Amino acid sequence: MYVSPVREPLISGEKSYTKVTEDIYAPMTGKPGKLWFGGLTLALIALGFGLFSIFITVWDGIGTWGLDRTIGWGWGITNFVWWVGIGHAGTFISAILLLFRQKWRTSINRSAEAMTIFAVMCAGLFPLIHMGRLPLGFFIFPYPNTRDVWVNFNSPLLWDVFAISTYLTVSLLFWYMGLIPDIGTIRDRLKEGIKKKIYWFLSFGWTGSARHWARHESMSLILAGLAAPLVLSVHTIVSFDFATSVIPGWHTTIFPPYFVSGAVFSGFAMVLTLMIITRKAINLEDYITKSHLESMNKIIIATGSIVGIAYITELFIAWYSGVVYEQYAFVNRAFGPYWWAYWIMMTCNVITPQLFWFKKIRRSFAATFVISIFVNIGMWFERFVIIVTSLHRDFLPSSWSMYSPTWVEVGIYIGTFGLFFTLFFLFIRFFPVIAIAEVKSVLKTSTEKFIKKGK
Amino acid sequence: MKEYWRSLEDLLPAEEAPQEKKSSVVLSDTDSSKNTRRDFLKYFGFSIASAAVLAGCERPVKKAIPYLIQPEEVKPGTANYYASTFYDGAEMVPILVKVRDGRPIKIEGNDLCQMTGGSASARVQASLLNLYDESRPAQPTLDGNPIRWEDVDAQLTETLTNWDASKEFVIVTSSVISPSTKKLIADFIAKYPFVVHETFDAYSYSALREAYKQGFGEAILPSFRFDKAKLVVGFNADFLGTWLQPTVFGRQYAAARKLTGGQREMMRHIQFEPIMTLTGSNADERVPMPAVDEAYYLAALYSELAQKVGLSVPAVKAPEAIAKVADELAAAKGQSLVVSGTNNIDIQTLVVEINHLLQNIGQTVLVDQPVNLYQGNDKAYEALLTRMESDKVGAVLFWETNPVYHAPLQGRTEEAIKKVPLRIAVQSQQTETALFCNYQLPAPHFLERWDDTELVKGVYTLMQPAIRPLFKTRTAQENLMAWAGFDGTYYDYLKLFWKENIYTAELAKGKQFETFWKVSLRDGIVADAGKASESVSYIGADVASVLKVNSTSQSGNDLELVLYQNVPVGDGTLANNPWLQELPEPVSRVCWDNYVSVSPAFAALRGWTQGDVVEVNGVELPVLVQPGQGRNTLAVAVGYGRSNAGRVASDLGQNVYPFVTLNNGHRSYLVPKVEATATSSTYELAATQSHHSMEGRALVRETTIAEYLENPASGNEMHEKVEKLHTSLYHEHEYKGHHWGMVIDLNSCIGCNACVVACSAENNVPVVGRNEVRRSHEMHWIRLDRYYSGDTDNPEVVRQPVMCQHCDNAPCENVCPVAATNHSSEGINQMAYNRCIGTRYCNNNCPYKVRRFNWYDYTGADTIPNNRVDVAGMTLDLKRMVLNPDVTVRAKGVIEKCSMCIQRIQDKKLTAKKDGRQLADGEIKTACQQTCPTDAITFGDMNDPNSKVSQLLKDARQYGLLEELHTLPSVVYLSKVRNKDKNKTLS
Amino acid sequence: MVETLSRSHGKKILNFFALFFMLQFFAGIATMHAKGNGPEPDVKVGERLFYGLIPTGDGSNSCVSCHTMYSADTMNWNPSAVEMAKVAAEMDLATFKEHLLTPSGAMREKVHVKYQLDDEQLFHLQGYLKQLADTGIEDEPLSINKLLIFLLFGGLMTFALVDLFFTKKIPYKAIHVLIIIFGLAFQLKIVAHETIDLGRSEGYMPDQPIKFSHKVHAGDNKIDCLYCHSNADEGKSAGLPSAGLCMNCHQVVRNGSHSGQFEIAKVVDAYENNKDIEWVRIHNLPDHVFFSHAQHVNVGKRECQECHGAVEEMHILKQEHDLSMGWCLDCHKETNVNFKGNDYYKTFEALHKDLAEGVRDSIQAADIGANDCMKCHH
Amino acid sequence: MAEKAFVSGYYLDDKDLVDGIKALQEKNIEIADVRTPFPVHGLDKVLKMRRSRLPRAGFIAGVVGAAIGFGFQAWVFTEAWPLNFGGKPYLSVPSFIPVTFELTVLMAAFALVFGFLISSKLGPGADTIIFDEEVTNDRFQILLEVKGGNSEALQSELQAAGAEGVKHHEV
Repeated sequence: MYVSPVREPLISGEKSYTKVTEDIYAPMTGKPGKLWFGGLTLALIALGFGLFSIFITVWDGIGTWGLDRTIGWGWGITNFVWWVGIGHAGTFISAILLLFRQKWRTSINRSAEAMTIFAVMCAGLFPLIHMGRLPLGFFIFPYPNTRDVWVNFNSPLLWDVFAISTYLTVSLLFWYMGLIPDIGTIRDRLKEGIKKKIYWFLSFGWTGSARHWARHESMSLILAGLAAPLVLSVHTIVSFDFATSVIPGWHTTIFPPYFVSGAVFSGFAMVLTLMIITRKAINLEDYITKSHLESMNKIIIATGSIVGIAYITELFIAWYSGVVYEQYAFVNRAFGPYWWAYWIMMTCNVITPQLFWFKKIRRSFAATFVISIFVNIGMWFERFVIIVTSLHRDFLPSSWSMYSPTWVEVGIYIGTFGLFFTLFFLFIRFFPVIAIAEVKSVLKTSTEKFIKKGK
Repeated sequence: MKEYWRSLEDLLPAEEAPQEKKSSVVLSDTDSSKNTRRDFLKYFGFSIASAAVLAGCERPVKKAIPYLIQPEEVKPGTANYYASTFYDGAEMVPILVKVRDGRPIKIEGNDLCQMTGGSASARVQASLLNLYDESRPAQPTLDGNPIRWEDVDAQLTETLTNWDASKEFVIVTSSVISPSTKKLIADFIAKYPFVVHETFDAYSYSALREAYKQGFGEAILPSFRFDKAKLVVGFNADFLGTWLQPTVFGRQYAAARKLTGGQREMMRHIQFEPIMTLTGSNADERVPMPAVDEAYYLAALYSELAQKVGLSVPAVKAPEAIAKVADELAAAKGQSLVVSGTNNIDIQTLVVEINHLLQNIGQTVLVDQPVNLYQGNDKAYEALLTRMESDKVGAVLFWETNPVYHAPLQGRTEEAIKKVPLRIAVQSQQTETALFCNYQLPAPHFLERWDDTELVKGVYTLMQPAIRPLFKTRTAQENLMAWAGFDGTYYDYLKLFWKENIYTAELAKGKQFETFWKVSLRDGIVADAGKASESVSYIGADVASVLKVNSTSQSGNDLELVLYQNVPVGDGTLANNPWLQELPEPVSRVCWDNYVSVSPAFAALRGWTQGDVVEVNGVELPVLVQPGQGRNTLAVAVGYGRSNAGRVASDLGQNVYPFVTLNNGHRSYLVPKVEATATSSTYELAATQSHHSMEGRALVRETTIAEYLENPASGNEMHEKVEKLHTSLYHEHEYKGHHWGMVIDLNSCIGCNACVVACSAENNVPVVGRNEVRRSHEMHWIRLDRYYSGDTDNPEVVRQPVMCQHCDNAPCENVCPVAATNHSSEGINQMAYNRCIGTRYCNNNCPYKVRRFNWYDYTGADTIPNNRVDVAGMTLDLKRMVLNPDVTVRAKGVIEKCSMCIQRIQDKKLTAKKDGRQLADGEIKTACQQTCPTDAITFGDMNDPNSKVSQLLKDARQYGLLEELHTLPSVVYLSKVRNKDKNKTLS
Repeated sequence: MVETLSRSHGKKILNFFALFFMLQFFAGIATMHAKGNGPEPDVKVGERLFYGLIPTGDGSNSCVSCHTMYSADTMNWNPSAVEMAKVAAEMDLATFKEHLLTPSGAMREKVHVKYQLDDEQLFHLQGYLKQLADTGIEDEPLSINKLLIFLLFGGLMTFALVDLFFTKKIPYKAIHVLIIIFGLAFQLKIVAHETIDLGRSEGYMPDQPIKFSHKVHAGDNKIDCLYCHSNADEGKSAGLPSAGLCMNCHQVVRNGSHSGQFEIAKVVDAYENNKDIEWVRIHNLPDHVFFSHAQHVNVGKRECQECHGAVEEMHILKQEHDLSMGWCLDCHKETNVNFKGNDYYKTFEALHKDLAEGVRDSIQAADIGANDCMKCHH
Repeated sequence: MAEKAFVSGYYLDDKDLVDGIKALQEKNIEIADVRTPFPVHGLDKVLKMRRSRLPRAGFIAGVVGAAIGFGFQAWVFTEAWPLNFGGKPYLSVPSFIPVTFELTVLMAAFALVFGFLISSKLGPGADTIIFDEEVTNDRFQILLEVKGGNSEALQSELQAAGAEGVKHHEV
């Protein structure tokens, strides 16, 4: 394949196929370090706290949250949208970048996809536990019943059910299918024993046959073709939760593209946050390099700018519409009681990513790490601003009210971090963090120096 | 129900347990000679007790227990209505009691009553819940120890028989409006001549009566006719909220101001007041007035008016507004009405004289039809205290009165009572006074007993029991009869009294007494036109001296403190009532507490904000900044801080009755000079509305009468504009049969909140308690939004009842994932609670924010144990008896909202179907509509072109709330009109 | 589901043991107590007599053959063992003997005449009956078939899965797949049925305190349903007849065609002594369902049997339909409204026009909103 | 007794592998399988593999999913129980699009993945044979089936075609 000579190598160091295998397999061997155990313990504690908070919510009622008659959704749905957004990076990287034949995705797609799945799992939790009657949650599925009642296909929340579950399923399939060859690799590195049996089982009997590869590639490509619109649809549908409503600040036609770019924006930021730590922690500096960083940061600039334009468009349209409710909603965002949330959002989402125009910054791991965290904070506040500040002062001033979360809501949020990191820690321990086969396939063209073993 | 009876028996001591213990459900009557007509009520028929829940998920076995002998009037599952009367010592309203399967579940006004027209105030309706109050005294006690009724009778009869005639035996009642009770007391006095009857009102109006005594020779309380007035000038009189007969006055007031049905004229209302009352907030023009200057303002007004008719009176320099009002009043002679709510003899004298000058006597002030309410005389009460202090009283019996709480008079009442050797309290609720009594004798709730009333001469109503007494209680009348050794029951006495005194040939119209009695009982009300009028003539008071004393303004820089009754709690008699405590005060929209309200200017001066706790003459109260309040006026509601009223009322607010002093012999609810200092603490008030401006949005649309007469659509121009812009991709759904709709006339609504209680009672709306209201978790299905506009020192007020608007294009319906809310074929926005999973999405998407979510288990309907949030005991078996069996009790985690009283719709439709006829317009009344004193709410079929709703929809004032959203609400508002003119403004 | 099933059954088993031990305990106390006061009956002998294990006379049936221990699914007109024991427990020995050996009433005469019991045996027998009256019968025997089947399938599937991936004993994978699919389907079916049954009770026919036969009353004697359930025409519930209403006939009719005097005597006793008759309710709707008999019987002119089945043929009343919401809705979709016969429906002008123009020939209940949520769920 | 026997030869570079295959093909030696650590581009053409039918399966499943999705929603709202939601028509097509789309994608994805697994005979516990564990590391392996005991000959052919190491396997 032709590679432009001006492109800098994606993978640094002298690499052979075996070296790649060894490098990526290395973190899975030996005893896990203290750091890993410590991290896992912390994550499990957070998860436990989250589970306790969920228990309180279900037992005592949603009254344990800070919501009220005016503000029906608060941290719960904010976190939901935020996690779903984060869950966009993985599939975006693997699907859309695959379609665009971006080779730099190979080093990061595996962990990004895993992150997607974990994030979607965290996200999916919130629509469930925010229900007043969780034990009757199965009502949202259109299953045949003796009541002859189906569901309301007009409801964006029902679309969400389909979108999120489809997204989770397809992402999971996509991710796992990509994992099969690499699990095979791991399996073949293991000595006889129960561990090998398990990996054998998980590898679905992968042999590396050219026929399989051909089908695998064909499947991956079409799956990517399907997943690409799916990624876009998921956050589009999440945005419908708001866009199809009548509440000023929600009732906005630009929500779908604005949400999707916001999602990719936050997803990439989260991937960066994690990858910068991970590459250091498990010595993958050669595989996740500055050029990866730069490519991702470029996407962050792009999506961040889209988000910024969307913010400004919202303001313009609110003014231009001449509708008092719309105008008030946006004035209230910027200068109402929740002005701080709005300006945190503006600073983190619109101003900070613009720093990536400087090459120095976008190629700096430290700077990127900081900015990526800023972006994640900003994107969380974006959802908070959209949900809470739109609701708290809507049409009738008589019903206006204020919202602040209770420890239960905070606890559940912390719990989702616990879940996310528990899964992530397990993932980096038991599965290859980088797609071995895919990296090998681009090794010749993208490596600083390719060495052939044995010759 | 079965469990309920059992638990009650457990409450009672063993020897007092009902003898019907074995038969827990069907209570048989063993003594048939004492049968009364209401006896069937003891048959708790067709009770379905769910018993023995089996292990795991298995279905419980339910028992169905039929009557042994079924009373013919009782049809299982069908409600009966019994006419009765509400009277709590203050307001009197003829009522209908809805009884389902032996349980009273709702109070409605009796529509045969000309004065109330079937309406009832919030307090009247809520009094039902006091019946099921677990804090009610249930057992006679002597010095704190349970005692049997037989022993009480034996002891007291002996005491009375061996009485030392040099001492008085005083019976202190609230105003007795029952002719038969009056006669009984007279009979009792005849038997025991040392007995003295004194009247004590919880809230005093004695200056008003005395003013009429000075002016007309008799201490009467005239009938006021606001509906006959073209101009009403109120001075510190909350006649729509608490003053005298608010339900009656509210109805008259609205009738004189309605612009529907072709009426083109509208009464004008001017209010001078130190605090923002419900009445003041409805006024066309409102002038803040220092409370200490009320006498001066009235003196000035009198002087102006007197000069106009050429009387020579000492001149009083009038404030500008008074001079203008005097001109207006002079122009409306005989068609105006001046009232004052202050218990001050000078003020009331001036008001009587002003009305006389204006020739209103006989027009809007009917002195020949005196009202029997509020007969108490503070001077007589003081005299009683003096006699008690000087050991002239040997015994005192407090008959449903609570002077220790209502008139402590700096501890004088308490000390005087302690000097009386024998102290008896007959009470249906716990009182502070009873704590000082030897005998505490429980009395039945008014829904458990017989009585009658005579409000105005010749207008009689009956009070009849709607349930057998829940506790071992006995009425005060029966106590007297037992102690005097009279035969029979009070029912017999009452009936005989009616036979001898009320049953006349004209009334009988040829009917035998028994028939007449039954008809009277059925109707609940008997009007004897023959007895209607009394003649009194004007003699005139010494106005000149009054004018002299009050000829200058008294207001300076001192802070004055106004003590007032608020609409929900009133004088505090019914304070132990969760429905009333949860009811937001209509002006401040705060519930569950009292507070000190201050003017915005004063708050700014002192740097106080809402919730700062301040100390007012030693009492610590949170601040509420109240626009429209007098600059140096502080105000606190009475009726709070009950120390012995029961579970709900305890720990609510502070008692400010101790500030009440005697002024010229009358209890004065004004403290002319107080000190207020800030403290470091804060206290969060439970307010249901935190934002008070409409933000320039066209929510409540209003105009003035002049503009309205020119263009009926004035102020509502937006409606036509919006209608023109409406287009839709979709065809509207066709409603083939009924299409229910509601019209709310904002010009009629006075914001009395009666609808809120009606709705709560009808629809089992949960009570959530103070802390939940603070968190904006209140559950009321209907609320009265109140907005201020204009000057904060004297704002204009508008209010708007908002409930589910039943939009035909309802935003909430689209978003429910499980189809729990959708549109019925009759245009109702339906909510299937049992399908709801509680995503609250519908609530978010409701532009009107009328949906309510069950945040916790408020009603005990949840399956998870030990997680109730129930501060008011609403999940107790006893209080659950008030639940309407026709409405699902909602579980934790579901959304609920106004259903347009679907159960009432279904009921009336079924009646029509059974009769094989079309449904008549007006046959179905929603609970809010039924109780509305001002008929502001009209419900009906919009598909029927002749229905009242359809007619009102043609009114140019009609508009939908947020109609620009094209939600097509089925609830339609008629814009508000103020009787205000540029040329006529006072300021 | 497995968990719930096993839990509830586990509880039952526990209950069973608890009851068993309590029985032993009380029996022990009773024995000890009786020892102080002269002769005490040998309950075991009494029980044997009752079950006919000790001969009670030539050609005589055992007591239990008529006075059964368990409820039957066809009407057994004789008083059940417990009911009878309660009566016997009240009697002194002489009365008991008289009742047993020289009975009145045709049926009893015919059967009891063959009994030959001496006084001691009677003493023991009554002793047993007294004990039975005190303790009653333990719960019905456990039915764990479904759970067993469920677990069996679970085991089979686990085996198939293990074999499919690890042991690989069965050569054809189709067999694994078939086992798993079939097992899963069957398990799902059990779960679905059990779950649906949580709220449904089709076929429910509990024992009633009085062996009242609708067949005798409504079938044989042709008493109109509305004579007793008169409220069905007027109100929401059909209502149960008061004992007073029963007495309209049973003042005179004291001898039942099947049950003799025993059952009717219970009604008379309740009426005369102010005792409640605690019927077991059969047709139950959840609390959030508001059903009006008047709407269906009076306005809709439905026959009682449409919902309640052929009651006039039932000795033991049984719930014929599942009373599920789907069942309601389906009927509403098919049932014609008496559109021209009732003036109320004049309100539906558009539909009348359709009828007149022949656009449609009938109006079904669902067309005029019978299936609106809030018609039944207020 | 072995049922089948194979000869394998491995390369360390994909180019060498392709060259080797071409060399073998010139000699009309049937290649049983080629196993590589990553997908080697162009191999499908060299091996003249049939174009995968997976896209077709995915497409059909997607169409079925769309039909089921839309059809079911339409049936529920017009036939099963037409309900009035917010004044929308019963058959409110725009509302049905998201669910239809999601079902399309879901069904297609399932078809693709399961199609892939079934056609490749892969799956949990699939009993495939690994001839050389280094294949998943860095070896590119050619497998030739031994038909009629000419193992030695095939081994030498492989060596001739540039294989780094040659081995005989029996199954």
